[in-house]
Amino acid sequence: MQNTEKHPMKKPFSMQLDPNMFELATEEEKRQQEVMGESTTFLRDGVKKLLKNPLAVFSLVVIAIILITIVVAPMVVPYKYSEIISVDGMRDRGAKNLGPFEYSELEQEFIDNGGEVFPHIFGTDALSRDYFIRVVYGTRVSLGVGLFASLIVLVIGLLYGSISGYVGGRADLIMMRIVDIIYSLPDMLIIILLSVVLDQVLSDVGGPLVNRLGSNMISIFLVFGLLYWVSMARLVRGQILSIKKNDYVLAAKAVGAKAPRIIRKHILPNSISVIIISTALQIPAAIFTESFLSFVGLGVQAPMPSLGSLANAAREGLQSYPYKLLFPAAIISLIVLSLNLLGDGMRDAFDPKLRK
Amino acid sequence: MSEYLLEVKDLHTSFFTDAGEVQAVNGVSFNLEKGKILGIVGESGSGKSVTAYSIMSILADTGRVTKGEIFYNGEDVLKYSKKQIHNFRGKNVSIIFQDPMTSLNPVFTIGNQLEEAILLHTDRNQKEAREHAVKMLELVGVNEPRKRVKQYPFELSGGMRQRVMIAMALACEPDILIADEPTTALDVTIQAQILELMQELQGRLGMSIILVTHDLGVIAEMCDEIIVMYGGRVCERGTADDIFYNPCHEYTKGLLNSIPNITRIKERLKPIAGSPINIINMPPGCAFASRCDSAMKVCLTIVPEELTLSETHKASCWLNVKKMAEESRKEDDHGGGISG
Amino acid sequence: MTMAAEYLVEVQNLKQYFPIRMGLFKTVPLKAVDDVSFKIKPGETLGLVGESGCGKTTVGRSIIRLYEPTDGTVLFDGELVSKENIQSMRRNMQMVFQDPYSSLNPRMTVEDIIGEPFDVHNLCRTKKERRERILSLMELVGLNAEHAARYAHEFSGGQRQRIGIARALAVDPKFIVCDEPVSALDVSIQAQVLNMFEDLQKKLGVAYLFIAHDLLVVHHLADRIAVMYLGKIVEIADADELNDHPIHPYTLSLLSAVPIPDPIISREKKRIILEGDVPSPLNMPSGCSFRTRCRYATEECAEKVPPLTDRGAGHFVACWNK
Amino acid sequence: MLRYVVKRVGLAGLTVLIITAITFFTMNAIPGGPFDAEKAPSPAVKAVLEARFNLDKPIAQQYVLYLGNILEGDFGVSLKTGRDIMLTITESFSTSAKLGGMAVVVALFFGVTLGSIAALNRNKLPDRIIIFFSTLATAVPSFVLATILLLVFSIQLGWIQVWNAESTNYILPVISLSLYPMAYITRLTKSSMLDALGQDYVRTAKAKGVVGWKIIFKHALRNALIPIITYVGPMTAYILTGSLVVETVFTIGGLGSKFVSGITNRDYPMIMATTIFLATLMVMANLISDLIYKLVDPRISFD
Amino acid sequence: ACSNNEETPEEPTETPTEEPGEEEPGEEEPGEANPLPEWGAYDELIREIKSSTDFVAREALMHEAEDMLMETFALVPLYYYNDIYLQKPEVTGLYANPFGTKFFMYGSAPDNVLKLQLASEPDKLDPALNSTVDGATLAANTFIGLYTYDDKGALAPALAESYTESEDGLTYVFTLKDGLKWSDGSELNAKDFEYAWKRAANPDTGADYSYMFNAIAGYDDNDLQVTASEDGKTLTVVLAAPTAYFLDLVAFPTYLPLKQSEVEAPADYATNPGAWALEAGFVSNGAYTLETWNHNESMVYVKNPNFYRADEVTIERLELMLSDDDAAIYAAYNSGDLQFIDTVPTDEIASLLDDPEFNIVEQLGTYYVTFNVKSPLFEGKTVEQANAMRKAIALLIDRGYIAENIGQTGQVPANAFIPAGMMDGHGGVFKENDADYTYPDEESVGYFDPVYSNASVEEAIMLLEEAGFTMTADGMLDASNPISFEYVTNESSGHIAVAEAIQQDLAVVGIDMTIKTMEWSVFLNERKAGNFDVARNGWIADFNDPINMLEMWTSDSGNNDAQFGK
Ligand SMILES: Nc1ncnc2c1ncn2[C@@H]1O[C@H](COP(=O)(O)OP(=O)(O)OP(=O)(O)O)[C@@H](O)[C@H]1O
Ligand SMILES: Nc1ncnc2c1ncn2[C@@H]1O[C@H](COP(=O)(O)OP(=O)(O)OP(=O)(O)O)[C@@H](O)[C@H]1O
Ligand SMILES: [Mg+2]
Ligand SMILES: [Mg+2]
Repeated sequence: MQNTEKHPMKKPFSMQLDPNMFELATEEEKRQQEVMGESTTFLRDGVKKLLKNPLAVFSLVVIAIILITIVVAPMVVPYKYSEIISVDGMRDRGAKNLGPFEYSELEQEFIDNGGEVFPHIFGTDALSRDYFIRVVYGTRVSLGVGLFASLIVLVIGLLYGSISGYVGGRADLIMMRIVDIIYSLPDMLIIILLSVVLDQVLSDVGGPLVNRLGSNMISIFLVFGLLYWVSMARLVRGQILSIKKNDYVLAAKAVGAKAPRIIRKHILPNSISVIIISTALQIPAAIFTESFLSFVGLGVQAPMPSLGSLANAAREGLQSYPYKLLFPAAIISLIVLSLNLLGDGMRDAFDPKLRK
Repeated sequence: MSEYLLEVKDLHTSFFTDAGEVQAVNGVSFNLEKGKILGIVGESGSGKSVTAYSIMSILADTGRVTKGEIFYNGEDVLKYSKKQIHNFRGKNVSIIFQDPMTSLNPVFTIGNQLEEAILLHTDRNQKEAREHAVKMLELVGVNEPRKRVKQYPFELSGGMRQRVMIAMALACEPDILIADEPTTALDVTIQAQILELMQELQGRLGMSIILVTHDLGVIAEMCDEIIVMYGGRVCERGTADDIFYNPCHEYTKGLLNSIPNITRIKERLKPIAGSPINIINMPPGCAFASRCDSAMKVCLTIVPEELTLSETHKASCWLNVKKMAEESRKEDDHGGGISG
Repeated sequence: MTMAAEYLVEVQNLKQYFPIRMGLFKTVPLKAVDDVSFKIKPGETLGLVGESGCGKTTVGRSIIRLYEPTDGTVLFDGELVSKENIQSMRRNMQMVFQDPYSSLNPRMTVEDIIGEPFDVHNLCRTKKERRERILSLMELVGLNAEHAARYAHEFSGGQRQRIGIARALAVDPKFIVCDEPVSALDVSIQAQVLNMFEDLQKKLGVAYLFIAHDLLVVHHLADRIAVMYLGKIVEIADADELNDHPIHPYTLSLLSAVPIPDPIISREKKRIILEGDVPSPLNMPSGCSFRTRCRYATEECAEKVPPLTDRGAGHFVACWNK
Repeated sequence: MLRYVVKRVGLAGLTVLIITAITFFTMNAIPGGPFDAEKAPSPAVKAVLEARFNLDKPIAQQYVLYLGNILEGDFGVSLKTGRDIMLTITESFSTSAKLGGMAVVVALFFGVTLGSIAALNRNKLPDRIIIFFSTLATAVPSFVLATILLLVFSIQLGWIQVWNAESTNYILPVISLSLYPMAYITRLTKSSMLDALGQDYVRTAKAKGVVGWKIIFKHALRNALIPIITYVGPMTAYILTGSLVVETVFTIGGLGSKFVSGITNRDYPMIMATTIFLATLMVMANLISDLIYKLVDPRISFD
Repeated sequence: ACSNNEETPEEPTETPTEEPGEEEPGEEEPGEANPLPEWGAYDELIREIKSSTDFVAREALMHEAEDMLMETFALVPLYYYNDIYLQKPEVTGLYANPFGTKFFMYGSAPDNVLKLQLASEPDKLDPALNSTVDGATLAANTFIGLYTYDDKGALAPALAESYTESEDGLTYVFTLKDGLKWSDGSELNAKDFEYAWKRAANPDTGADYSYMFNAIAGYDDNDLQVTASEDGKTLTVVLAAPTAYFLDLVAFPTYLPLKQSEVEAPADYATNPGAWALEAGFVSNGAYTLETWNHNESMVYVKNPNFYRADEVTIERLELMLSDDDAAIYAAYNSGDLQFIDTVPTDEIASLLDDPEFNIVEQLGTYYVTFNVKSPLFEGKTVEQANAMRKAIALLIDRGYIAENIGQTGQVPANAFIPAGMMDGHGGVFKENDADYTYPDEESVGYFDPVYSNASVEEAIMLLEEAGFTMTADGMLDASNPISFEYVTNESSGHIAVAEAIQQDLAVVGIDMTIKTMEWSVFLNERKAGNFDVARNGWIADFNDPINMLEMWTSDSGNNDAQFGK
């Protein structure tokens, strides 16, 4: 209202406009104003968001490097993880506990005579085995343990959680009580008890696969799965309960969709990102559990290395060869760190709860 | 000394988000007289709340006033120090939010939350503050206020909580009360209670109210002056009668035609076409142009200036300019005829 | 050989109690809907208004069997709706939801959302047929067919509600429960959707149970209006009759409380302000449930539940005193 | 409230009973017995020992006998050392609890502080640094961490004695015990703090004119604490019951190693007692954290 | 009798290869042609040795027994044990005996305080109940018996002033020194020995080592022929058979004296015989008494003024770190918090070999590998073929590599089960070629040449062919007759390393060996029950006589892991 006082009506300014401008705009012209943004999907949107998070990108890069290394290294490095180094077909007794890129006397001699010896990038261990390849295999094993264990957790947790969440009522109540009980079990006891029991059972029933992997490793998978599925089950149940509350589930029911379709089409797609992320975050937990078991002495089957067992073994030579602890420990930390940061980033980017 | 309690001049507020700058408020100006109720209506996302929050400086972290001035009693609020701002909030201006369910802290008692403001802005001690809190609750019509101060928000009904919010806002007798959709979350019968209460209190305490709402009915009942916002800009302003009986902006007209009216209840509604604009891709011209049936080419390219239509009534629409131009041409012709 | 029944939907003594768990073994019934009866003719719109939590949504959901009713029957086209035939009934009864945001699955494209009924009932023999029918539905509700492959979150509220309506229409229902379909929308958009409901009714002859808390909206759309309070219908009448001659004290105050977007009228209007809040449905007052807020309440009200009685011309009221 | 507690305690009793049954039967299912040794004792001696500890009876009967003894307050003696189990547990628990108590306090204090700082500086440098390092801290296996601490502070720097007969230095154990939960609490605090800061009531407080820090400490933090309590309850129980790793590396006579040695020795009464003890503690921690929950969040009601 | 699974009697089917009635040897499933060596002769031989009165003949018999054992090659000796410890230069005068027991009291340390580590928490401090090496050390420093070891590791009289041995070598009469006291100042006499021995031998006490008394007459009837004279001055012992090593036994911890009133003081004495020595402050008679005991953390011993040689005890205080984490122990040693440690992390050994602080002492014991003679591995072979097969495997192992790279402390590669250095019972060393006996491999004094060479590999290949395996031209097992088996060991890096080395050695001829690690208790159980093909094994002698290592292989022995005669 103050305008009125200060500037008396500016009639002339409108006059200066082209009269054509006062023609009605066409629908076409109007529509140009109202462009709908580029079609985006949750996935594309999330990925974009993820790539903006420097910590997540760092993690992706680290994980990629580690993955490439463990795939490529065994093809490039001529040593086997269980092989005691021999030079020219002769077992090399002096090749133990070499430092990174060191050669043993025999090897040096061989090189001096024109032979070629692949360098020991991380040195060798007390049994004269190439430490780099052992760390690479250890990483494979640890990641494998992590992956499989998480899958087991996923499968059990998903089944249990979805039944409990979807059926609801008394069944849910009882199933959740069972979960509570398992939650209150002292997990260290269970880990040890189970790994011993399972080891026993598995070696009794075990076939060739069990033998190859070592029943210890399989029992690690199982222990982990049997122990940690509870939190996955809780998560899945929570997800289902919250998604069930959404009207689109009711709408699907109203349209006549039955439970399997509702689960497949509505509940799963909407909880999957959260579930996948949590599953991914189980990997570090599994790697940790494996390394703890190695500490207690229940780790993977020798001579197969795992990062945990390598790190634990390295404690034996802590003061003489600290780098032997460093390599596996750093890789565990890098993997776990990256997976955690990546998981956090993915959660931020994909969790529908956090976006609007 | 200004004649207005509050003057907002050319306010621009933006949010800086991942998706880019969101210009939520785009040059809003208005004045608030003492003892009046100013209504702000507009579509969801038109920047009503952001305007209100800008005045209180309670924007989210990503938000910033990029341009403009806000004068309270002639002082520019935007130039206040932190301490002055803390004093200004709650003491001179208070606000009630839309959702009484979430606006109260769930873990503190009603009394505690009421006292907090009182202790902050007055020199009452704890005991006096408690007394005052009880008095305020009584004022807003909460029964058994002495019992209520010991209760937690979740133990109260929605209407009751909104009363508590009002009591809290009024506890330090502010000059201005901003009510951001105070009744949207409430049932009609409860809404009536609250509106009645606000009217009564306003009359009794003589404060000014900025009432933000999208409910034209509420506006019609409560407000002396009305601003209609669209796409972060004011598109029309005037008294209730101006707006309801002589709307001069196509959006306002459309809005009025969209609601079922008690008088022409079974008539077919005349909705506004299209959907609300996306503030991230603001078009160059009038924000409403793409939905406007009478949009002209100019509307798509140039933002219309505000045109004064009467002492109380202004609108920003090219149609008015066109009409005025046609009228003045006629007048010129006519006048020419007379003089000639 | 079914004769077209006079009423499309007949709700008789519908009760919906929710067991509320108190501790591990004890449950208390929450009487969300308590003995509700009404009828809807083919092509008719019955409006249902009432305060939040009074059971409107529950009535709607019980009718189309999203909840298994505690008691009472629903007849559709003269046929009893039961667990067994509900699957086929769902081709005749549909629902539109209040919240256009949570009622569309964010991980499905518009095409899949609208096509879901086709998939569930195997209505389309070929992919092409399915697509064509989806596109025509989209056109029917005024959606741009180019956007069929987009996800729901890319649309505005009004457009989303259209998607929801298209989904409900996919099975060619004769009856749609509209549960506050416009409450979440902006006024300007609300009108588009309301008009659409009207047009569809004209074109397809569907009947609506139109639930809303905005009396103006209900009034605009409905032929008859039922007013609910705490799980019970307290008044039911022709829309205009109810507007002009409300009888129940609750209806009276409800009507007076509606803000009228007309300064002159609203300045003259006298509001009847109700005291207090709606009681908790877990702790209902004896007798007439409205008596705690009613200025005409007598002792009789505390003792007996007032029955819904005919006051002539299809105007039913449940009140001892009026 | 009292009824609730009584009910929960009853439920807890049942839980513990089930857990004892699970433990009892699994531990008996594992091969190996308490009297196996590299050099086997004579059969006569073994028979005497097994008879002494009822191990010659059917398993179900053993279980019943065991429960009966517990009801009389007799947890038995360790099969390995002959020491009274109750005594062993209380002694080592007091050590674990002392160490664990310090670790919990440290973890909570630093975790909440750092988490709040990160939340208040969201996406700025302090936030990224805190989050990076707290994630890193959760990425080092505890035995590696403990070993490295020992290597650096005791051997390289020589600041802290590795071992002393008279007094145990708790600095390094507390650090290695508290780092993981601290980092976890930091991250948890950050996210719940962010959540709380975004709530409407914080805006209300701001609008009232409440000063910045008071908003954080009064309004946001208290609400942000709620998810932290859920974590801290069981975490405290875990920490108080000792950590094998820390006890092993720093030579501390806590409960954690008792537990593991009990299992490896097949010291059945020891396994049972520690299980009961740990399960009880866990259940109690949950109960207490639920009660604290109620203190912090009045919305929680007990029926 | 074999003792496995006795505590889980209702689950005999758990271990599938087992027959319930294993008490009677020879009850085999018919048809299963397992090449089992006839073992009755061995049992008979051991019985003969144990009742033999002629020590020279006895030695011959023992050689015969070892020959029988080694002929089967079910025991593959790898190396002889030795014992290592680290000791700071400022600490001197500590010594050990060949069984790993350490004696601290006559040494010297700064301030007369010795800070040391032996092991983690000891199980039992009651010497009669102890069965561990570190427990024996604790017992030897807190108690003193009739005999003990001197700083050269040789037997020396302690509380015994003198002894007489009867003509037939069956009766020993010990005379005690005068003025002996318990740490509480009370008198100590022969009755305390009589009490302690009878108690330890009584199965009701439940002492693991009660069989150490089986040399004494009356052991089997629980009526030990030990009597103290009325005045407590002398102790008369009647043996079941002449026992050359009886004085060794007398120095063994189980033979230490105990004070009856103290032992029987606790209320639950009957059910918990060790109850009296569960906490610090119990009465003993050795150089030290236990002052404080922080479980799993530390123990502090102080000098016992009533010790019979108290004046000579120089170290007044022992502070023990109770830990078994090698890394932490080594750290404590390096940072000066400990002056003596009994374990050294294996990977650090290499850097310590030339260090004067690093001590290696001989120990009587053998690290070996046991074949389960009943393993399906030998199905369809004759006894000779099975023996050849096992011998081939024995020859394929590079013992030098294991000793040098894994043992690292100069362990001697073993080529016989009885360790070098064990006495022969009549003043000589058992493992040597002498007039009466020469070892099959005369040159290397043992059953084969322990030095790994191409020759040994070739011999192994020959043996494999003898055992009916076809070999390819390049000395690999033909694919038609693979050998694959599982090697079980407990979870310990050293044992696993040995396994890994053997795995690599056997791979040379294409034998596929997988390693299976087991938790300790499981491992013991499975090994005793015979649920394995090949298992790691080891035995440290309890006393210096070959019989200790021979009698464990009789068919009714609980330690007969190879399952001879079962
Ligand atoms: N914190 C924020 N970050 C980014 N954009 C925001 C933020 N707050 C508001 N906006 C945007 O600013 C615009 C105006 O919002 P505002 O809340 O003022 O609308 P409104 O008119 O109050 O609508 P309503 O009626 O829905 O409350 C909207 O487009 C909104 O998306
Ligand atoms: N699934 C359910 N379980 C338990 N109680 C329920 C359930 N659904 C609804 N209720 C309760 O039943 C009563 C009626 O709810 P309903 O949703 O039908 O009300 P409404 O009239 O639709 O309210 P609004 O206007 O808020 O949508 C409420 O008290 C509600 O809390
Ligand atoms: Mg708003
Ligand atoms: Mg509803």
